[in-house]
Amino acid sequence: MKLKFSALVILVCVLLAGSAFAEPAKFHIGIMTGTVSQSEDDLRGAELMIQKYGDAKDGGMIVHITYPDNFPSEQETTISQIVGLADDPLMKVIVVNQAVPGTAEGFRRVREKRSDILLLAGEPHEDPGVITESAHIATHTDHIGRGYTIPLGAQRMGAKTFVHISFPRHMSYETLGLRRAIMEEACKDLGIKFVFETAPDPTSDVGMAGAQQYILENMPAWIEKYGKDAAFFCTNDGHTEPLLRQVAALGGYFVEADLPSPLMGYPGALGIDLSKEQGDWPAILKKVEDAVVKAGGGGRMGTWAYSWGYTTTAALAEYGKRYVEGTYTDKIGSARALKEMREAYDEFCPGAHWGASYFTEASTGVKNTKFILLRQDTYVLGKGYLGLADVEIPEKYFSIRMTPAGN
Amino acid sequence: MTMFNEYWEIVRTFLDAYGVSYELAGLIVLVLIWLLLFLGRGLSFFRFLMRWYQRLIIVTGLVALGFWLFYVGREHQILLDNKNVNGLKALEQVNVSINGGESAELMPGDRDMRKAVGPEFEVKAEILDDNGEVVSTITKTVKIGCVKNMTISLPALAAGSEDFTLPLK
Amino acid sequence: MRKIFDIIANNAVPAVFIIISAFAIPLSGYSASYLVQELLTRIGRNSFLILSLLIPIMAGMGLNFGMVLGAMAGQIGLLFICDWGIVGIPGMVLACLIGTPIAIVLGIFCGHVLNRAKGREMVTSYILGFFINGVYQMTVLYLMGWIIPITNPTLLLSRGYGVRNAVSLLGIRGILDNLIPTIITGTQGTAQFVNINGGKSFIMMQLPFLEGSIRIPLATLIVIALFCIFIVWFRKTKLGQDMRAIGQSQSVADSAGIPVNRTRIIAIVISTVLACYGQIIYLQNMGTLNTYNSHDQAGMFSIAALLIGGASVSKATIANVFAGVILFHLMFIVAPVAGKNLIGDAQIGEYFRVFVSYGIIAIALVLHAWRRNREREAARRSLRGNKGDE
Amino acid sequence: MGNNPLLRLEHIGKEYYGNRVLSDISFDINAGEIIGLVGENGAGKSTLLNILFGMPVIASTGGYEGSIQIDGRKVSFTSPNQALAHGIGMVHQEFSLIPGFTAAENILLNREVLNASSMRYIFSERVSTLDREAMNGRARSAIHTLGVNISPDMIVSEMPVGYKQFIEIAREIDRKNTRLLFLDEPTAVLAESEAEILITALKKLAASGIAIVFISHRLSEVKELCGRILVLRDGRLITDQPSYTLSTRQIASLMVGRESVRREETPEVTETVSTETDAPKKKKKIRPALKVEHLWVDMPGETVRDVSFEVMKGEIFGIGGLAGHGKLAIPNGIMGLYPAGGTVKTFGKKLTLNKPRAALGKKMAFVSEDRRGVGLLLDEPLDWNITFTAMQTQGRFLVGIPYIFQMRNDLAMRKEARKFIDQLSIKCTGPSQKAGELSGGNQQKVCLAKAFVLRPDILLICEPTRGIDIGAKTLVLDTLKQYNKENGTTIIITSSELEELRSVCNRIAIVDEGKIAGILPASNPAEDFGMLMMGQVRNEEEGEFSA
Repeated sequence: MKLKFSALVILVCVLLAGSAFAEPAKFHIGIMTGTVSQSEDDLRGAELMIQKYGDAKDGGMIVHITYPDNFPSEQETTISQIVGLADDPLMKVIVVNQAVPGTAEGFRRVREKRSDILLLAGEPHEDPGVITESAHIATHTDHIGRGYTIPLGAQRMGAKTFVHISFPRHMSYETLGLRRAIMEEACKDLGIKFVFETAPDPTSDVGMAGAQQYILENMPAWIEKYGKDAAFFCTNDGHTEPLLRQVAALGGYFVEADLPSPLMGYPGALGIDLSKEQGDWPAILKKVEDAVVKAGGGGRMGTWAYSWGYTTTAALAEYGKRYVEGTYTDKIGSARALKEMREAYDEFCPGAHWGASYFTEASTGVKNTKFILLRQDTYVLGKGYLGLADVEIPEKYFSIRMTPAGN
Repeated sequence: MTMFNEYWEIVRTFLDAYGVSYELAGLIVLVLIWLLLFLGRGLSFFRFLMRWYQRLIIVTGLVALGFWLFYVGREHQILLDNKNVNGLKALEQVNVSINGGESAELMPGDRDMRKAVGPEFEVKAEILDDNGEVVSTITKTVKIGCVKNMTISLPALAAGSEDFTLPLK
Repeated sequence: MRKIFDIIANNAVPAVFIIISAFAIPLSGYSASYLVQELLTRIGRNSFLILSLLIPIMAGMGLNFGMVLGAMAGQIGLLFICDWGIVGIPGMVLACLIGTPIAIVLGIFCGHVLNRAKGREMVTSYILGFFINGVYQMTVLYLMGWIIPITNPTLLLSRGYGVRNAVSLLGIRGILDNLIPTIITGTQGTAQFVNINGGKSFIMMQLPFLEGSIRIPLATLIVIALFCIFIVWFRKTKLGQDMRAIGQSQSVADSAGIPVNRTRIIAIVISTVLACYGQIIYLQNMGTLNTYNSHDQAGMFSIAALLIGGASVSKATIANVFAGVILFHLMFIVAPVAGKNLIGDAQIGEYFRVFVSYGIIAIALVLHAWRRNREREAARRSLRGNKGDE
Repeated sequence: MGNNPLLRLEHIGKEYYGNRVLSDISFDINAGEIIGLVGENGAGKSTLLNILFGMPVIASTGGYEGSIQIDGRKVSFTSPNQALAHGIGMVHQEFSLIPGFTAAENILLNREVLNASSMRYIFSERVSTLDREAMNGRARSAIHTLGVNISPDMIVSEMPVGYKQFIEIAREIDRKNTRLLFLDEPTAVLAESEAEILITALKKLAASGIAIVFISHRLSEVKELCGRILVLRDGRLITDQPSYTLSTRQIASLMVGRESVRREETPEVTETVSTETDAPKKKKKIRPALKVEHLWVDMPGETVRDVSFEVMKGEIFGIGGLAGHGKLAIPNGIMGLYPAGGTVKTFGKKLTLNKPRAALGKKMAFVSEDRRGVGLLLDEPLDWNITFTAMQTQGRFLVGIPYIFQMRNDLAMRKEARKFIDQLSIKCTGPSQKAGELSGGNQQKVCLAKAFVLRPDILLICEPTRGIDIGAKTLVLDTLKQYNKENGTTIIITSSELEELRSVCNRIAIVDEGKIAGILPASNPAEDFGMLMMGQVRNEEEGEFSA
């Protein structure tokens, strides 16, 4: 039903766009995202760009394709889809969000064939060193910076204890494990008690329902144990929903989710119907905020005002467009480029601000100027922005190493 | 005989790199021989001998091939260093290329890295003066063997010293 | 009449694919040179893996997921050469040398297990693949860098043990494909290629009617051709003859004194070793080793391609392999865009691809079962005497 | 060799789990001799062959008694390969040929001629390629020895059945050291002319010094080919004498046993012959209860190809024959349990085949030979078992409104069950006992009860007494007789025990090789039936037996 509806909306948009862009675009921007079932926000970002610049089919600028739902195993399809975009002679920019495995190789092949195409990767799954060998710029959520800003946000909200909920599989991921280590260190520096709690992995035999049940049942005990001034953080999207519900009901703080967005957890946890507001982020935020305040969580629960995936798709495409049109002329990797990327992100997030920094390889200390880390200011529902975007991350956190899993 | 020595050298670096003692390596070879004998059971003596013999040759050949591939296919990181060492002053500007690849431009105090494949490589350094004119060009073939990384001190190389890998002896 | 029907029925699966492709290709709007290029790449990439399935099928072990074990062995070989920094052709050959004994051991293990599960090889080997996958993941995630010496920091997780999720294989990327650089080009595109190869010489052919240009992975194709020759030769050997005999009737082969179990194990070992090489060739083309997933679909996709090429559980030829690679991957290339252009929504394209591709695999299996039933019926009809023809 | 015979058996005996199948078998075979070995099913022929051929089944069931000597030296084989090494070849009853292979490939299976290969030491001889030329040459000469003309390149699956048999034999001949050849039913699948060629070929082989043991049910062939004939019955060697001293009829009676002779002598039986042969003639005016025309049934291992017969109302009709010749397929096919074709009419109305429900709807009931698999719901109580089919097909034992809401009528079910338990004296604790807990004989009675509940017009019963002790046997058979008498039900019994059929049936049809060999009144002497089973009628005495 929902699918049909959105298809209809798009059809109307396309028709409108077709009439609006009577003169064919001089160049094309290819956007590859996941599908609704994998990453809806990414896809909505692409739809926004189609609305804005038109579908290439109707003389517009945007060519939108999707990568397979089963992307870890179907790398071949991802690669050939990306290379297929370069088959269009007008193609000048290719944006892949999220840059699933295979993107680096797809980009390499595009480069071999068409060195004139600007290649941009959002949220790469491949290692920074690997993806930036072929992509011109990659943007990633700032897992290092957020390792510091999330505890900082907790502190600013008034928390005394920081509870990190995860499980061994996630902790063996480089980014998640490293962020945990940084959080632990940051808590120590900020004078907050750091606690690690294990919850079942939803992909294990207990399943999603079992994992969520576990959170629901354990929250009262945790609140009891750590007090009402404890901030909770979990790495799994499935855990987020029950966690939010219990935080709203029982007390405690929630700074932001692992992948923060007003849509992350809140609609499910508080039963908010957002079908009318689709794509209108300020309206979504307003509605979520009202619901949270009504549920008694005002001032204690935060999020990013705009979805990361949505903004990334749009911002990278916008950046690419400006680059090709010559608005942005600086060499990629320069200090200006960082600023310009931040501008492109801010463009789609009126009201919110983004902090951006380059990625530093922990083992060698080398700064990678093609890999940009971004974090949005945390918006506390019922209270306002925390002003975390412009916080300078102390240098020491960049050299923290990941600690072995589970302890 | 030199051939043999060279191989022994490779094997030794390999064993050393992984901290495998020579006794253990010998034991592994014995086990391999036993395995060959074991596989040949139930055959007449002549055929058994032939099989044993030929299999031994094949397996030895494959192992030797493996070591040889390791030797010729290894990629080394060559760090090019233009800093003051042992009283030698860093060069004003030097353009260095390895095996005719993309050249690196080094100012005093710079360090850059290039990759080379195989047991030896050719380093070509163009030494420039203040005006950007090429003063001299040094071309040298360096034996690196199986060592993974090597740092070349360009001032030492320019001075014509035979001992130009860092740390200097 | 019946004969024509038989021909269609026996080739139903490829026929369905050809028909769907015939609709999808114009819909996708891809240029001919892109399609040909992609297909050539995929032939080079996948056919070796699929060819490794032929020998167990010959030995009557059905479509077999034992090859997944070989793929894992190949990946372990690649991890080692990445760690040591061996690049180029020596790197690939060394990876094969390291992978071979691992593949042999896994193959022997798999063979023993399958000998205990005769007649249910497909499912057993599928599950066995999961089991070995667990062992593989444990090895790679915990033992490597801890017990097994891996030292390269670009390979290891920064915690000191365990291999990263994605390992870049730049050292051997495309090394076989570009060993003998060959390009077919139309009027355009020549200049770019000259640029890429950095002045190195390459074989170039010019076809005036072609738009754009196509790189041919000539060396890979030569290796695959050699492999095909190997299979043809192998069929002529005593061992191949024994496998064919076992494939048709185990009991008869057994009573003739052919060591059935041993021969079956040999078939699996050959298959895993070849799959090991196949995976190395596959990954040198892909350029990235997805440490925990690359082997996942190797078995499934190879089997699907083989079925689509018109093979059956008991009979598969080299021609089936190539027909399968072309048809299956053509579908994979054109279906997403064709779906998108047909319906107008990008994600519908992806669903369309999944629906069409996997739907057709399902149809292939159903048609295959149906065909086997028909064959059985036909065999029975001969028993029924002249009165039984109705 | 000296004076020693090629093969000498001394006091061979064998027991399977306390069940004696062979006792005290002794005979010699000399080089170049052809010996015929005949006996009914279960006479012990296959066990003897298994012993001689070193089949693992013998060793795993406790070995055998007595000794086997080859060339005067005692041997004991534990695997067929050892027997092969001693020059004993065997052509099995089932083809052991690979269908997709050519004649040459099959003849030289695992003895292929190989090209020398440089890699044979590294791996093994198995990586050498095949020398097709040489293989075809050898195959051709082996086939030639048999006096037939088959191309070595012909694919076995495309051959007529007869050819396959020749290929099997050629394979044994090609073995260089073969001195003794066992042929198990080699002519069963051959056309007459092919059989003749084979017999000629075998004679030629024997002349070259190979001893042959020929096992067949075709007595005329045995008599024509063999110099000596051995008859086995119930695990004993009944006779060992030159073939010219025996007539086929004598051989048949030796095989079937003594009682048949007794029957022939008793005069009362001849009386019954006249009355019972008259009976069907009278009834021919009314429509037959069951008329079967050109029936084929595809039942694995029991295929029948073309069967036609008629059964009169109220008759007890027997179907006999050797195992594997198709007798079981006839009732199973009529009831629709296996794919079947042809026409079957019950009381003049055509029956839809391949639909068990259609047969049940025509008031036919079936008692399967597979009691535990098809016949009974082992985990359900007796009343359930007895009334289940009736409930399902006839809607009995139900209360409520048909098609809308119906319930089991437990009371009626129990009552009915109790009635049959009494009638058939089923030994059980009551109608609620589980069927699986009963003994074989009582289970069989439950099966009968289940069929009787349907009040069938035609009752088909397969192997009613298989696996039942003697007391229960007579009881079951008497029940059938009584039921037939009281209700006038037409009963068709299929059984491998000829004596049993003769004791209850009016007429008996003998199935041989998927066809009806003949239909005789039950009162005919047993050896007539024996002759039918051995495939004699078609050749010699067709006119005499066809009724």
